[in-house]
Amino acid sequence: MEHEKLKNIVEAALLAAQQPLTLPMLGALFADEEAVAHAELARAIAALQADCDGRGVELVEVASGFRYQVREAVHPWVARLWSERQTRYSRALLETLALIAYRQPITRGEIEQIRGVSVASSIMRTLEEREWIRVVGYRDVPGKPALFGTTRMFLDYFNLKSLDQLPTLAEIRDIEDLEPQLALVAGVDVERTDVEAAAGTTESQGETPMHETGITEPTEERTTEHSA
Amino acid sequence: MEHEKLKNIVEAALLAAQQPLTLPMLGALFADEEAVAHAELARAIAALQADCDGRGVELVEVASGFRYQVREAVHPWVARLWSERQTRYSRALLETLALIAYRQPITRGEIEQIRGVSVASSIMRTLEEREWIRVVGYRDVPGKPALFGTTRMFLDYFNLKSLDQLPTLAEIRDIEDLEPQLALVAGVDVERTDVEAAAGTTESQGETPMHETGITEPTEERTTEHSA
Amino acid sequence: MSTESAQAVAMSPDEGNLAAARVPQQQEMPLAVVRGEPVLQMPQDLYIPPDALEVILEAFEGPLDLLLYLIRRQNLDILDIPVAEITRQYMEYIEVMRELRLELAAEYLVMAAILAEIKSRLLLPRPPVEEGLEEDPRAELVRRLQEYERFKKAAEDFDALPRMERDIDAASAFVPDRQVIKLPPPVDLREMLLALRDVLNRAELYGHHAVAREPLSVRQRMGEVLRALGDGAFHRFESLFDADEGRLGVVVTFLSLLELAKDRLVEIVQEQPLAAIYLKARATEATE
Repeated sequence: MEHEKLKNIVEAALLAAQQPLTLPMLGALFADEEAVAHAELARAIAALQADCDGRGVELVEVASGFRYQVREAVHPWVARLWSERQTRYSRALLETLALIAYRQPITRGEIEQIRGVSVASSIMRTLEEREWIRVVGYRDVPGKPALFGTTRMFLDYFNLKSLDQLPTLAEIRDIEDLEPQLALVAGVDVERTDVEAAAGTTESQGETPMHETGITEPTEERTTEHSA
Repeated sequence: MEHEKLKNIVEAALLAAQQPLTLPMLGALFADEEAVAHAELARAIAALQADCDGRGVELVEVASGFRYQVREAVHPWVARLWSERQTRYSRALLETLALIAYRQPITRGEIEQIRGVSVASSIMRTLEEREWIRVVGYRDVPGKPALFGTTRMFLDYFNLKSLDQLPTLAEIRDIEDLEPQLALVAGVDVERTDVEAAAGTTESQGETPMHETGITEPTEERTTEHSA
Repeated sequence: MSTESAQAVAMSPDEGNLAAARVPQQQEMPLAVVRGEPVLQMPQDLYIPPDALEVILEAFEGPLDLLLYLIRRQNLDILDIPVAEITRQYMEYIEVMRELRLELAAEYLVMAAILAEIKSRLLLPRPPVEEGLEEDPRAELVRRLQEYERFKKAAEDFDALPRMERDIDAASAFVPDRQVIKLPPPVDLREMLLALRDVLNRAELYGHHAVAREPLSVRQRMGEVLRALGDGAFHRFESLFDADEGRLGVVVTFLSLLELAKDRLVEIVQEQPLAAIYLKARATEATE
């Protein structure tokens, strides 16, 4: 099939589909006798991606395939099409989701253990209803708790191709560092000195403590710490 | 607002909206201080319409506003996004097809004679609609019955270069298990199975098979053919 | 842990000294003055409206989060938690929640107990031998805090990812006709051949069928020739051959012509010896 026509079909199909399409799915649009090689489809997609330069939409690949999407740059205007739309999620939900994403398969009990609080059923329900997580199995322990994993829809929603593209999980520093401290922990006086030294250092580094920025969420403070 | 940026916003909004947008609706995307005149919007739309030349979609005005839509010319391919596989063919149809392949040119009456039962008209119609058989001539007997033969489409579907690649009738009759025969016959078919098996694998990793989302994915349906 | 014991820990003499020593730096933390007027002296850095005090609980994702907050607020290293001080501040928060009669989640009280236990172990004289082998009582808590902090950070990173609806939207175009089209079912070659075998077996039972031995390509060519003759007119014998097919193709075509003649499907005419040979189909739909 002629390249231009193929491009047109792929463009129209991607815009018509309402969900991402994979190369095999695009290939299935063609009858057996006009079969199109995946390489050809990939070329058509590359050409369509180039055509998006400087436009309001872009053609990206996410976990479940290729899709056209509104560029972030113009999204603020486009978003006015929908005056009220729930796009904020609670920290509890995001933390739960993060645990499932990085630690899958994981049980609800294991999530609660790491977070130190119980996970509301409504959170699990929301995540399942959005089809971001699903039960992938059951742990072979008493009660056979369900193991959760993330879905392709989850990756699609966050504009990701695979779990590898998730932000890297912070490293845990070696806990051995504690040991030298122990020798000093004779009494509260020593401890107090440490506290003050640490606090003093920070002030002099000119970081922005939370109380000065007026940021209300503890979350934000962590951001400061990490950007330091 | 700069013309290019305005174009991008209008394009993105029309593609994101899921319904036609009027000029006032497009105008409402801009805050008071960046208000855009309808004439400007109309110019952006005209430019976007021109950009659609030679593409798979077009920007049209309908009663309720402007919308992008899939062009008529590529619709036959795009329509396959919403296709569904019928269930398998009847034994009678397969027998009829096989007899036509092996005994062509052959009349319907001759098929009925060999099969010992009549052949439903719907079977012949189905095979003709699929373009696997066609009338190649007529027998010079009363009623001038049509003679049927197989087509190139038939060969293509089974990845055969010529009918000689099929086992002979004697081989079919004498050999209990057809497997080894078929291994000889259909080298290409094996290849095809691999492709589809690969597609199937991908799908099974996927969280949301298309049929659950309301769209039937032809690729996946094909997989069942081989697993059958 | 009972109210009494929690307060006992919070108000231990050491803690009192420490709190006093730290007063200058506690200015930004009026929460220290818990026992006074709780409502008016809520921690400013939490910006809790006096009439929405539940926010304290809501602002933290549990005791680990609260602890992290207390540690990070003072820019302390997580590996170097001053347990006594942190415990005191933690208990103050718990107290505020309690005095405001907020329903205190059990996890917060469990953490208070854990902190009290760690602190008491730190205060006890350490065994003189095997110093290096004894684990710091804080180690387990630090491990949990670190682990939780990783995912707290991960959740923040998630929140920063471009996200459908909030930062991006799918683009789609209208499709005039979304009717579902029916695709024919797939056919397995093997199934077709098995069907043929069955029909052959049945046919033999009735003694009607002779197994054909001619190459199937001849049968295929018979159909092609018939179609070529489909107009009902006479065609020159040579015109039915395609030299490009080579010798084998010529043979196949020739055999197919013989079969067609034997089957009385074509008529072969030669006016006189050595003259041109013509063929025509014996029957066509159009001419009859």
